[in-house]
Amino acid sequence: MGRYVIRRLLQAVLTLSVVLFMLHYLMSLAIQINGNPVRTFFGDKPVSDELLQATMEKFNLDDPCLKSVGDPCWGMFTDRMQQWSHFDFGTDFQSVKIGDSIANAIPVTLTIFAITTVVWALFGVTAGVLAAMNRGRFIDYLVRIGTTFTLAIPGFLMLILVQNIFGVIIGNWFREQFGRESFLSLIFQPTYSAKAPFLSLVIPGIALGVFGIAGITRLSRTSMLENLRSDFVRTAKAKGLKRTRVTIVHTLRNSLIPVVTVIGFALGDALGGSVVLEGLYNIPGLGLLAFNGVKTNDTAVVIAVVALASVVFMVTNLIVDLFYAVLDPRIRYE
Amino acid sequence: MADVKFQSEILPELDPSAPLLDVRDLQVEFRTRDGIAKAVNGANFTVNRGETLAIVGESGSGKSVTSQAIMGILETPPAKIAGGEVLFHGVDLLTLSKERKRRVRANHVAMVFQDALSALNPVYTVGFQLAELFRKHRGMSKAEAKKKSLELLDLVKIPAAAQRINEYPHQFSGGMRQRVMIAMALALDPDLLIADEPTTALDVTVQAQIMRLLAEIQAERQMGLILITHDLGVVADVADKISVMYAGRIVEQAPVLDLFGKPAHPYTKALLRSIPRLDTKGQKLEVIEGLPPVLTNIPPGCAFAARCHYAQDVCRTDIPLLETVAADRAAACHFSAEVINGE
Amino acid sequence: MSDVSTPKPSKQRSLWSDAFHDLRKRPTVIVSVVVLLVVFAIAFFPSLFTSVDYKQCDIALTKAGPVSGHPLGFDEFGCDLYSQAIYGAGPSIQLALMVVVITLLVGGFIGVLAGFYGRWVDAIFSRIVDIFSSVPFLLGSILLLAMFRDVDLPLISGQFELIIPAVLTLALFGWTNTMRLIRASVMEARSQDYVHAARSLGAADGRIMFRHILPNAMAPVVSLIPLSIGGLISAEATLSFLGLGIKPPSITWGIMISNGAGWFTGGYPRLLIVPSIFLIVTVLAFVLLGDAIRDALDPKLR
Amino acid sequence: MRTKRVMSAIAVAAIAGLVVSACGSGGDDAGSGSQELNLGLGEPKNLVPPNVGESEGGEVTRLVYSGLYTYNNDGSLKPVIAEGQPTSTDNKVWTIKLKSGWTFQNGEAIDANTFKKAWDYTVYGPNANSGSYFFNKITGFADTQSGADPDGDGPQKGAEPKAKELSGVKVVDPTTIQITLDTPWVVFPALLGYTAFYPTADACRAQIEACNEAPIGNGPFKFVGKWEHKTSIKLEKWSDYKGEQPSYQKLNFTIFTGSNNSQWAPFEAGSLDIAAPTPDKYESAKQKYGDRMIEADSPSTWSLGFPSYDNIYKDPKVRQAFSLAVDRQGIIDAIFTGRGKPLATFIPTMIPGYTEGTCATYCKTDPAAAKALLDSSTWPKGKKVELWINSGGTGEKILKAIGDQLAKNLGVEYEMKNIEWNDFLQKKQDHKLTGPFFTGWQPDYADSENYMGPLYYSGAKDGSDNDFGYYNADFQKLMDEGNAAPTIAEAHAKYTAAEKILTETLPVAPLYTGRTSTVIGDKIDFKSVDRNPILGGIDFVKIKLK
Repeated sequence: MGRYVIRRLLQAVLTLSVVLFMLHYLMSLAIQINGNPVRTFFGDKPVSDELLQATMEKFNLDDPCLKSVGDPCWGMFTDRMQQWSHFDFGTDFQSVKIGDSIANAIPVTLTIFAITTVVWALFGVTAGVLAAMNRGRFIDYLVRIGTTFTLAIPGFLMLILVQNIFGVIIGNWFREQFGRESFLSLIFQPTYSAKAPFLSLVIPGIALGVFGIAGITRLSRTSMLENLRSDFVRTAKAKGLKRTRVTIVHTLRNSLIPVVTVIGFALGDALGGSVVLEGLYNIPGLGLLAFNGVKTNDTAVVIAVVALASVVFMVTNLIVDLFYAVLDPRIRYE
Repeated sequence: MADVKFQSEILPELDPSAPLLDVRDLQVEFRTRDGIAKAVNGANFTVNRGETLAIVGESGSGKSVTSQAIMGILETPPAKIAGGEVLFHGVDLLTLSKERKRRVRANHVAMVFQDALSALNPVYTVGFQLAELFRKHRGMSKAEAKKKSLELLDLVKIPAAAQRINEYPHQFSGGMRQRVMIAMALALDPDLLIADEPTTALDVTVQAQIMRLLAEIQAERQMGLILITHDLGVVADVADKISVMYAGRIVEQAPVLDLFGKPAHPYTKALLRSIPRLDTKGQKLEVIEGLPPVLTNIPPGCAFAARCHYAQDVCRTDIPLLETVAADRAAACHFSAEVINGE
Repeated sequence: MSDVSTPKPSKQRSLWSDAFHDLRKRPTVIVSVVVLLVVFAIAFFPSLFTSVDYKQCDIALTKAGPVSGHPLGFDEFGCDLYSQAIYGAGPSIQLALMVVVITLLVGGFIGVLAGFYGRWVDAIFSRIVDIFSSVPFLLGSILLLAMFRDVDLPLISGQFELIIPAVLTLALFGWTNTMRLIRASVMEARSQDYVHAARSLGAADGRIMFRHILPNAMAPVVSLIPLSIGGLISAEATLSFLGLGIKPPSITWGIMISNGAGWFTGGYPRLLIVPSIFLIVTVLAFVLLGDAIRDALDPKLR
Repeated sequence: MRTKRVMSAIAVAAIAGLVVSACGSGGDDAGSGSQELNLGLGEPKNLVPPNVGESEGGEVTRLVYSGLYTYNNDGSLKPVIAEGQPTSTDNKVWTIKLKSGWTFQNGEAIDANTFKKAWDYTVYGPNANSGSYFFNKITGFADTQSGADPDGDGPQKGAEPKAKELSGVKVVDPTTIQITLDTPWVVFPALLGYTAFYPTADACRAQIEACNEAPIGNGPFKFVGKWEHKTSIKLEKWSDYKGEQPSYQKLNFTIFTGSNNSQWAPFEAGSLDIAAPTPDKYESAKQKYGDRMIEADSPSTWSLGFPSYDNIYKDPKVRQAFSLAVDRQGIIDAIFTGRGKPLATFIPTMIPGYTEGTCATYCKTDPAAAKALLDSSTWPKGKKVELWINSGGTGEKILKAIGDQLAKNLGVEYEMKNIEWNDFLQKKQDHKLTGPFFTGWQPDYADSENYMGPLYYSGAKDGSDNDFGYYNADFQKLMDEGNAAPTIAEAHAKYTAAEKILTETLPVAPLYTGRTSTVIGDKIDFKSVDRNPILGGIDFVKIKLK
């Protein structure tokens, strides 16, 4: 196990360094093609060369390699990595420490993801299990139709509708009925509110959860179905165990194994969804940070955030794999 | 031991004088896309205390479905019990409520499955799966249950049971796993044990050990034992009587020696010919030509007619009934007399 | 013992033909196939469905309701909503098909190589897959397209010029899935008897891989094709919504939704609902078809 | 500030001119009647006056800092720290008297010297302040700038500036400042209300970056804590303020960096009390909040710019044809639900120097005339029109609508070139835009000169130093004469004559002026809301909470 973890971590470090370099290269290429981003600082007023130069120096964008398209800018890369090794992630175009921006954004995004995961685990898995247990009956059809529709409605469209319907229409009704500070009013908000940071994230988090819930539900259902049909469940029944025990102890536990893996991957997809979600709800999380960074060509921000995302993604998957071994004793990582 | 159980509140209406298990005209259907498949089409047999019945037949002949119907663990739907009775000491198990059926399982009737690797839950230790029975049915504490489980593992002759009890099924060899299955089935002292192809997945040497173990335990506890198999050779030594199943029906029923000596049904005869035997070395093994009928579309008349050397026109129109052909034996063939007498 | 007597029918052939027979009978399949045929016809021959030029807009008709010849009325620019929706199908469908073909070819080829040769070939490709999959699909696509949204691609022009960047980006992050699936099934197939047989008959690696193994390893991927086309259409709409996809005056459902979203609660819900219905029905048809194929190929999961 | 920062307003606020800065909202804790006003805001770029260059930064700066003057609703100067209006006998040397007793929030006193030090800092080249631009007509400005690029091949360190101080600014006594211009300019005082002329404390300039995060102001409000980037800015009443004090205690800005319309939804949810509905929500907003909606024309103008440097667009007939082909009212009705005003001048109504109908000939819709003009021009038949814009915002919709009309009325095909703001700026300045582009202008000071001089006046005969490549000798001459005129009235007459030349030659086709519709939440005393058409926003200091 220990050796396996070390091997995986080494692989992750290798992957991460390639990802980092690719990001660096792509961002440099974007600057080489699109022009130096510091130009935007001055609006469309004429800027003296020296002013431009001073600003570029300030943001470490004065390397001449940024002028020749295709240059990998090795120097900049090694400088940045050296800086990173001291846990210094540089500053963004507003001279704000990127480390601080990320530190502020992480709890927000994590909150969303926690809610999303809870939605998947609670609603997704439950719906899948219920459908499997009632295969061919009304609940099963309901769940299957429901998941089909959530698959067919693009995420951003759903988010728009959720924002308008739950945040505005229903939310306003609650606010009229119970006042603006009431629990329901705070939950049904159309945008993130710094006053109620957790409550205003509940609906967006659920909406993001609905984004990937179909996969979880369907997997839970097929996995349950497979196990319900399995020999060991038949054995459990032959042992005269109660239905609830057969379902929960002997079927659900086994069925969760593949679901856990998929939740790991789905969280990665949700990161993409969070770019749309955070933009729409004005949530100061990692997705918005990255997207705004890309829009302004703020290299340092983009590289830091995406690298973080991929670290989180890889670590999540490692944890999922290890958890897999806990859930399924047949798996031994050597 | 049996007397104690007769006062158990699970089945107060038991009739101790009735046979341990009496299956009468059991019919099981499956609803499939292609229509209704008659998996069991009127099965009749009895098992008494201390007796071993072997049910023999090809896969798909309905033996496993019969055993699961007795256990009450058929999935309904798609399965449906279309008729018949399963009398356990005179009580029809089929008419019991779900809850009572559940409590009959393991307490009175237990089952050993074919592939122990898949029949044991891979994610729990062997100890957990054994102890579960004592804890849930007998309300024992963890420690007590573990002690009882260890005793059981010793009983089925698993070496170093104290260590192995904390291992997972995949860490056991095939034979050892099957012993665990048997231990589990015996845990609550059932009156009837059904072993569904208990040795199919095992090596020949291990097969013998497991059969011996089953026979020993059965003798010691005076249980009824139903052995389900497609392999006549396996049961020759342990069974008292044999029922042969074909396409959902019992086609022949006889004490083991009679059946081996003089089969009364052409299908039995063909089965016997396809067993490799030490004394007939060098002789070509026979293969039964053709396929068993599709269960959704069983032809009128004898289901075996299409593959039968003896078949006449009558076989294709009239279903032969299971009729007594000699003392203690019955066969369902229009020409059983000819068959029993050879040619 | 029945095993002794019954010759086993070729598993794959019966799998595919069973699946086909099974599919033909299902109403959802019939409905989705009909819908998809219509959608494809719309995407490739839009002029069959409308004679109105979608680029012919009269601002004076802004958001006007249906009139004769314009059954769905006009959008905010006074363009005919129906012809916009018809012409909006093309780019999405073309993009989705192109991405699927590329991911199948690239992912399939690499997956077969990695699965067949194993060892270092597999190790190298698996690391590459790690790299691509460590940046989530949609996030990666959004970032990459945003970075290079202004870049003119050389050598390509016309309609394709507009969708190629999105195609390449989505394919870049999409092939890993196909590769993983194919790799897994090739690994399974590699050790099977018919492969050994072919090998003992002296077949070359290439022939074994692509003539013997690949057709058998395709099943899990095939059922995913309609689903991923549906997913890609959604993804394209998302990118258009973010302003990263096709640009006006070319039209896609995503752009229509993006333009219409605000008017939903602003008094003209039609501007959002019309393109949404086109989009949802199309994706739904793909999802249903994909489900049906998966069920047919793997009946026990029904 | 002379930034054509309207474009950045599109990029950031994207409500294309309809909302300039009125994006505040009164937060009100239910029932508590708390003295707190919550406003929405885009993320500012900078909060130190010498460097503030866009509307978001300007909005906060004007609350935290006070300058010599601010603007009355008619565009005239309203003294704040200054005592009376600036005076001059020759329009070249201007004298400003100061009130005494004003201090910064850290206790530093404010006198004439404070301003001199602040302005010297602002203009000094190496300090790289975007506000330095506004001082370029003051004597000695050139000496404070770094020399030309030594090797002329792009960004390199220039020579050290000759002077550290602006020689045209003199402290006569602690309450008197004298400013000397290179040449007489009657309009000059109009600049003095702009944030670039606001004072900064010594302590602020000593640590300018820290001061950007937690400004040391001298205005009616002071910072609570720091600028929480992309999250919030919290202000509270500064009770030692010598000027007009707000009647409430706290003002919080929630910063919106997400999608552009995200302020209207929170307003509807009650967490914002002032907001502008997006165009698509305008009609429902008007129905629901009609009596609490303030509608006013904005001083920003929006135009279709032409690349006069491009051979195809060199012919004024092409530009005239394009201008005549556009249905301005149609666009306003469709995209902005009628909120806006077609522009038939280069100067909007509320700006001093406005003259009605200067562009009556070409700033209207006349498809037939347009087609005829195009046919008689040098326009290459079959040429596809490339329309350029920075991506992300309502401007894209406008440009598409324009494209549709060019297609309909002139029979030309068009293609949208939506590119990133950065790229757009660069290409525009490098004269690499190959077709008409969308352009906006928000005034830096309230005078008609500001709508022409900075945009179309050129120092080079080929117009290479303005974005349009526009040069017209008569226009240049009239502008010069206007600048040198002895009175404002005479200056405006000259400017109007110059404007007439623009309306014939059309460096841009004027399109419309925006109209803001701001809804005031019910926790605010509606009568207290005062909207300044020059600053384009609501005076938050005057707002009274119920």
